[in-house]
Amino acid sequence: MSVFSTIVSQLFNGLQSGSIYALVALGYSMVYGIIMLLNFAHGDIIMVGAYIAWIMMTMLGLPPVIGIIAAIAGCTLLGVLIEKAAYSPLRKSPRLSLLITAIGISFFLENISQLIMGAGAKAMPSIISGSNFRLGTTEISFVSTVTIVVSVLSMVLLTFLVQKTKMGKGMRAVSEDMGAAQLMGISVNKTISFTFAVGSALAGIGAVLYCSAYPQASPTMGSMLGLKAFVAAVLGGIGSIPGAMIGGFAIGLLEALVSALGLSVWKDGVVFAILIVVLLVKPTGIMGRVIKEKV
Amino acid sequence: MLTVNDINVYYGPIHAIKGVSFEVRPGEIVALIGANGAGKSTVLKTISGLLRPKTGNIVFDGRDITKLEAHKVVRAGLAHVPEGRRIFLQMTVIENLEMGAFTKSTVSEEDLEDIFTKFPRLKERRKQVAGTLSGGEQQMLAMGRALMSKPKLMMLDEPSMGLAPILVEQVFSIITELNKAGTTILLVEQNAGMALDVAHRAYVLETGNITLSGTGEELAQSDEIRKAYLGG
Amino acid sequence: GCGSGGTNTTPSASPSASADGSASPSASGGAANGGTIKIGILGPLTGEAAQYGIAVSHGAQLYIDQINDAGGINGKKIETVVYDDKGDPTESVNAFSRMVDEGITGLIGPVTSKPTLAVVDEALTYNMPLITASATAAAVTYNADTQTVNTNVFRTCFIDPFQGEKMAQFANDVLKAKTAAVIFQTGDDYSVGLKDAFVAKCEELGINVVDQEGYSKGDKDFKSQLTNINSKSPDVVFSPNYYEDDGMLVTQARQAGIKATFMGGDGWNNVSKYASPADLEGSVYCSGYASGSTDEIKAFEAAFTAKYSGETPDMFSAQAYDAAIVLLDAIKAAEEKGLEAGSDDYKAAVIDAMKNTTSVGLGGKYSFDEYNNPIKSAVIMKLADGKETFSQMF
Amino acid sequence: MAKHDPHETLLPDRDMDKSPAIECIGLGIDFGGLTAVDDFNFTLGRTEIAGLIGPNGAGKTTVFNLLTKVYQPTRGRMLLEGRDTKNMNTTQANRAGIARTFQNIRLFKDLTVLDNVLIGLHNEMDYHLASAIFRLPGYWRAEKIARGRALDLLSIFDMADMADNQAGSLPYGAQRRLEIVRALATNPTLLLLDEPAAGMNPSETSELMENIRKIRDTFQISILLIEHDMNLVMGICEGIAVLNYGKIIAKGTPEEIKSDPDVIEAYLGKKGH
Amino acid sequence: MIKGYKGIPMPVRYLINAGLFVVFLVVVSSLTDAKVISTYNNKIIMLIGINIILAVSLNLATGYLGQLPLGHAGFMAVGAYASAIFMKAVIKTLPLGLSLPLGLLIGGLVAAVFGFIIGIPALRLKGDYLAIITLGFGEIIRVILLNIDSVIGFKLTYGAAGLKSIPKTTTFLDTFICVFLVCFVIHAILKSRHGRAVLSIRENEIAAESCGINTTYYKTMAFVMSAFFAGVAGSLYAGYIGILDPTGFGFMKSIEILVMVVLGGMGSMIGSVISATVLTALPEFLREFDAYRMVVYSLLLVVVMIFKPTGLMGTYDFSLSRLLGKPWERLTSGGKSKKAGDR
Ligand SMILES: Nc1ncnc2c1ncn2[C@@H]1O[C@H](COP(=O)(O)OP(=O)(O)OP(=O)(O)O)[C@@H](O)[C@H]1O
Ligand SMILES: Nc1ncnc2c1ncn2[C@@H]1O[C@H](COP(=O)(O)OP(=O)(O)OP(=O)(O)O)[C@@H](O)[C@H]1O
Ligand SMILES: CC(C)C[C@H](N)C(=O)O
Ligand SMILES: [Mg+2]
Ligand SMILES: [Mg+2]
Repeated sequence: MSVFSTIVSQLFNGLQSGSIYALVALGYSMVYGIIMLLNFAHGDIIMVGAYIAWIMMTMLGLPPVIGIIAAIAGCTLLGVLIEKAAYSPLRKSPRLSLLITAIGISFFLENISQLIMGAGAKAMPSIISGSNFRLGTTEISFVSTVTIVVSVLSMVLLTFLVQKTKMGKGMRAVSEDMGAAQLMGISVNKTISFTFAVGSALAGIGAVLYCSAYPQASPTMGSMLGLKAFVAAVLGGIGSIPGAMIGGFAIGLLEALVSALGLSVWKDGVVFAILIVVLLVKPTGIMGRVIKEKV
Repeated sequence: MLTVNDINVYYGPIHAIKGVSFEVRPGEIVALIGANGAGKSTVLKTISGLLRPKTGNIVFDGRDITKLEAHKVVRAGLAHVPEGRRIFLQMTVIENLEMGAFTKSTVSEEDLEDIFTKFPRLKERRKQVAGTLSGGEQQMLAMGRALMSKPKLMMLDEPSMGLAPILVEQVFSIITELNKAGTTILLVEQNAGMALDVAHRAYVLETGNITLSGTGEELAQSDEIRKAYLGG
Repeated sequence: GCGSGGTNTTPSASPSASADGSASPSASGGAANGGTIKIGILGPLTGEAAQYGIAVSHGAQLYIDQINDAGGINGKKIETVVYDDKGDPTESVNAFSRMVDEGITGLIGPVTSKPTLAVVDEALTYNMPLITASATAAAVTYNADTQTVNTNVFRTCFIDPFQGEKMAQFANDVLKAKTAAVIFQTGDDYSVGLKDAFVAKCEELGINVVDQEGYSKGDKDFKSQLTNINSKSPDVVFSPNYYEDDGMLVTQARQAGIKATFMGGDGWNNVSKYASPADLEGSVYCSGYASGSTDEIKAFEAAFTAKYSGETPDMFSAQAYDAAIVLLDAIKAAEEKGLEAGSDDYKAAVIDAMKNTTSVGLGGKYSFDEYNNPIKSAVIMKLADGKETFSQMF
Repeated sequence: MAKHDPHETLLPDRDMDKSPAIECIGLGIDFGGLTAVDDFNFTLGRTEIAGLIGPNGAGKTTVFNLLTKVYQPTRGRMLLEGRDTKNMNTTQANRAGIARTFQNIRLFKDLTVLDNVLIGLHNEMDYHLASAIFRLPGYWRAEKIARGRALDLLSIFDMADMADNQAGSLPYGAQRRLEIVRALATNPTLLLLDEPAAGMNPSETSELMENIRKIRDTFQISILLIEHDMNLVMGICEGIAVLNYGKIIAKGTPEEIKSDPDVIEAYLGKKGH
Repeated sequence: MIKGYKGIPMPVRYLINAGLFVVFLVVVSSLTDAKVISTYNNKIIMLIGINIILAVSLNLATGYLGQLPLGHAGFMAVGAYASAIFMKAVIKTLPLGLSLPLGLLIGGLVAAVFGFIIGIPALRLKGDYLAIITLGFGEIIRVILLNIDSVIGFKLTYGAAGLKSIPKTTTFLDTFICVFLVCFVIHAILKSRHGRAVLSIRENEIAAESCGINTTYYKTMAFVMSAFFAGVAGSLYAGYIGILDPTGFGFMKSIEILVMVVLGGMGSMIGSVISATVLTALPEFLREFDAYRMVVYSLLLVVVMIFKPTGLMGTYDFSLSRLLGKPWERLTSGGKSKKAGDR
């Protein structure tokens, strides 16, 4: 294998995992943006999505398309449900209580999935299939390409949604001041539900892409993914959509780079070190806006 | 246009509003005055749906809005400029104004221009992030934003607070103008002198109860009021 | 429930027969006197290692139920106390202490090495017979700092160095490999232990280890590491990890273009469920247990599947089954001596019996070496047509 | 430097033998493109009460932020009792003698009224961490003195009986007064009050006026205040500076300011006050 | 007019506190000796003690300073390793009476040094960014411990395999002496000008600065102290469990401690104590439930937060003086107060 094609494949490796991180990071970012909650349960929603796809395809023997749709729909529903049941009663409570609730939900999802689905991993049938193609001398994986394309498309759509639609404006207003937003005629509940729906739908897409790349579903699969994606969101500037993208890709590429250099042992350490350096230089992340407090 | 019927409002165990009733007729300016902590802001918040009364009811424009959620109250044509302004600090001036027109399908340029002629200062600062505006600028923005929804009834909570004298005058003349152009106004003021000046009628709120009411002039003449609220 | 006096009438005694226990006339604090003998089963039933813990507890419970169904030992039923340790040393020690309170006379577990090391320390103070089915770290039975053997601790699994050396030898003797690469999970002592032993042995044998790649717990993406390995074109790739990761690794390796033979340790058992037959074809691993190879094993597998609604047992269940055999045989020996259950003598007798065990388990006849590790030869398993088949003893 | 003219001070004939409490020379600050304060020359003598007025957004609060070092000036210098404050931060500025209140009240809301004042007295106590941990006599002594002092300060505003209340639960007016007490506790030579009468009704305001005078007289400190209530400003300020668009457009006595056409045009409005 | 320190005078309060503490120690010790409290229960009680120190120390940074550090387990890890290495080295040479306190101190100090190194940059950030940066540091500590097994040539930390055969020196008695000392020190500081400075930063940093409080200094102080006590807890833990494993000090452990703090009520020491006790004991009570245990636990977390969002105790803090103040007054003034009433 030539050095060049090694580099190209490493780049693709990084982009593929990066785009999954980015998708998940977007969900984190959106939820954080609106209710200032580090939604620790977000990674676990992906896990549930993966199991839904598995049940559809393996237990019920349905075609992948159904699996995909069911996973996305299921995640969306779950996200909204969690918000309604666990987060909305805490609208006026201290933020840390909300955080602890999210942690509780995360534990709950992991353990209940284990009870229902068993502790071991379930092998996923292939969801997206297609033949690899060549770019010059390098073989490029079809799944990687699909993953990258789908992620980028989702992000473009999301950007449009937030910046151009009324719902998007409502989201910004609610995120700043719920009371004032209501006085503008914005339904806070609807807006927050909508945000969770979108964020969780992204998690659903993430689940599908993740399982195509790494075909297993297990109860704890979401926690590490969630943490990494969360780091990505912060690195990019939490609350910012392009930030989440940049953060996700940055972490994906960084991990690929570190592993490629044979330092994979230190991968997590390096990721966090970079995060720290970035935050120290730019305390709100790469794309984060500085919020000035007027005295 | 607005009838408040014997409402009781609680903050947890605190009984903040104890059976308040009053009404605002179409085309009026009604002032609600009272000392610190009398419950003026609470009344406004209850009307606009941010708080729920335990008992009593509120009728706006012939419709019972007691149980209506805040965002629906706005859609019914009632705007509330809250205490402490509550503008969107991280949005620019223009974005704040656009937010005011959220219930409208589009933001009309005319309306914007209209606001800018009322408050030229806002035009100068249109691209500035609202959080860095001075206190007075923020107050103008809050009023401007509420006007963007073209309300039938506008409730103002201490609009003159922190404003320069010249602006206080301006704000009150804007209030009168608005009223002349057909907007009904419910005004809460600490600056009782000015408020009674422009108001057709006024109510005095003391620790959760309405203790006095009458036309603006009547109250301005009243000894009690002079002593308690006009400083002399 | 069943009578207290050692009547062996109810064939279908419930698995963890706490109801039976309470029927015994003695106080609950008392050890296995009266009609029951209490045994602890400890391992992660929740959390990241839950699948191993559940496999172990199922395997052990299966044998104990079979014994109970056959009338128990010396007319006494075996009652199990099963606790979850989440794979966490603190939890494990707590749960163990509680089991001691509840009067166990022996422990099967813990499952993962770190909690086991912590529990072993405790067990020593009670001289509690302990047998683990899966904790592979060498230090579990032997304290290198004090150079003492933990006399009360046994296991039915291979120790880490053993398998690493075995596979290096196999690569040399059978596969005739000249170059090798390793991919392992950093921070996991099973994985690291096997890797270290493999690499050391390779050096001794003159196999050139061209690349060692690590990954972290929870990683699912190994492409970068595999791309690196691919660029060095080794003859064999040693992957001393557990089957879920191995499946993912092999799949991604083939995507990355690696054609080399994959080798692994006993963690590979069950790998065939997690990768395609084509990708796995030709891979080899060493194991203490060859699925479907003997009648006993077939019977075990059938019984397991019947009891646990269709689940197929893995290596851990099998080794736990064996651990239960070894422990119960030893208890039987102690019972036959007529010792008072739970007494220090009783425990000593159990330990003694284990030390000199001649039990026959699924993995063959057991005996323990000076370090209380099982002496049994490794089975080499080969992946062919998507099946894990017995290849040879090595 | 060259621009500075000592004769520009307010009420120059008072206390001129000593160095003034504060002296600003060509002070200015930009926010991005916006010049919030520019060429600010201003001197305040000891024990003067002066007012800073001007339209909304003129830069008054920004001046306070410059004086207290919340912002570092882009240009110019500031002398506090003759000492250049160049490298100070907010903390040091306070220790050097500047205390303030805030336009948007910034109390320690969840703490008691007494604790709020005790925090103001932080630097008046000097026992070490070790004395606190081991509860040495020094600790008890200092705490006792501080409590007494805090209660004394509170009684200036008749607030001693509220000492145990949570600061955030006080009525608005009381919160404003507490902020003043807290500022006083830091033992300043210069007290800056940002709209102390905001949200108070006329009778409360006149009471506040009395208190401000009383503070000056008791503590012999200088006071600079921002206020839009002309009754208060004209009632107690000995000198007034008017700011517009970041620049001083007029300085003088209340009488002079009241009749200054520029001030009427920009700030007071035709009605006058 | 102002209650403050009226009521029970200082030395008496101290005596009562110390007395209650000694009674507690004696009762538990003798119950243990009499086997009324089993070894198992004793172990749980010790673990409760360790967790109390962790929760109370984190509460210093979270509840009192108002920051949200997510790397508390990192400090615990550093302290645990430092003291474990020390104890392993000296256990044979130094008498326990000397090595044990030294070990605890070393654990605390090393953690404090890390707290300082991490605090200086981290405290420049605010709110969630501080949370994340401390999370990062915590993870880095874990990764380092995981990947180095020797330090400058000495085989010290044993990397992934974990540090084994640590002398199990921690006893019920020294755990609770530490609990008592930590609680007392934190309480004493909070009631001093230093503590009020810390609280003022939580309440409003800008206002604190303009009251002449050196916010950087006090932030760092609180943060370093919090790390120090976490290190002490780590040392106790090392001597309790006998084996250290880097993966046990990850992000989840930090979260576990945070849960204790928030559930107990931020800024309430008694809250931290109670919730550390409950959250340590609860999973033990739930042991019978096997795999359902964690489901129950997680649901309880959510339910408590929904119904008591400010935590079990809110910001309420237990005060002996408040509790006993009235009876004491009656006791001491006896007839006098009656006379006052007559008039
Ligand atoms: N969120 C709250 N929680 C508890 N009590 C509250 C809350 N908001 C207001 N109160 C109490 O309710 C009463 C009425 O308050 P409100 O803000 O309506 O008074 P106001 O007349 O608007 O006073 P101001 O002139 O200060 O604005 C006061 O006693 C106040 O302390
Ligand atoms: N941090 C900042 N960044 C950008 N602009 C700022 C900042 N702080 C203040 N400004 C701007 O500087 C100008 C002066 O503000 P300042 O708050 O000093 O006004 P003010 O005179 O106190 O007004 P008011 O009487 O309304 O309080 C305003 O236009 C404001 O928008
Ligand atoms: C069950 C297995 C994952 C345990 C592993 N052999 C260990 O020693 O940690
Ligand atoms: Mg109000
Ligand atoms: Mg201002």
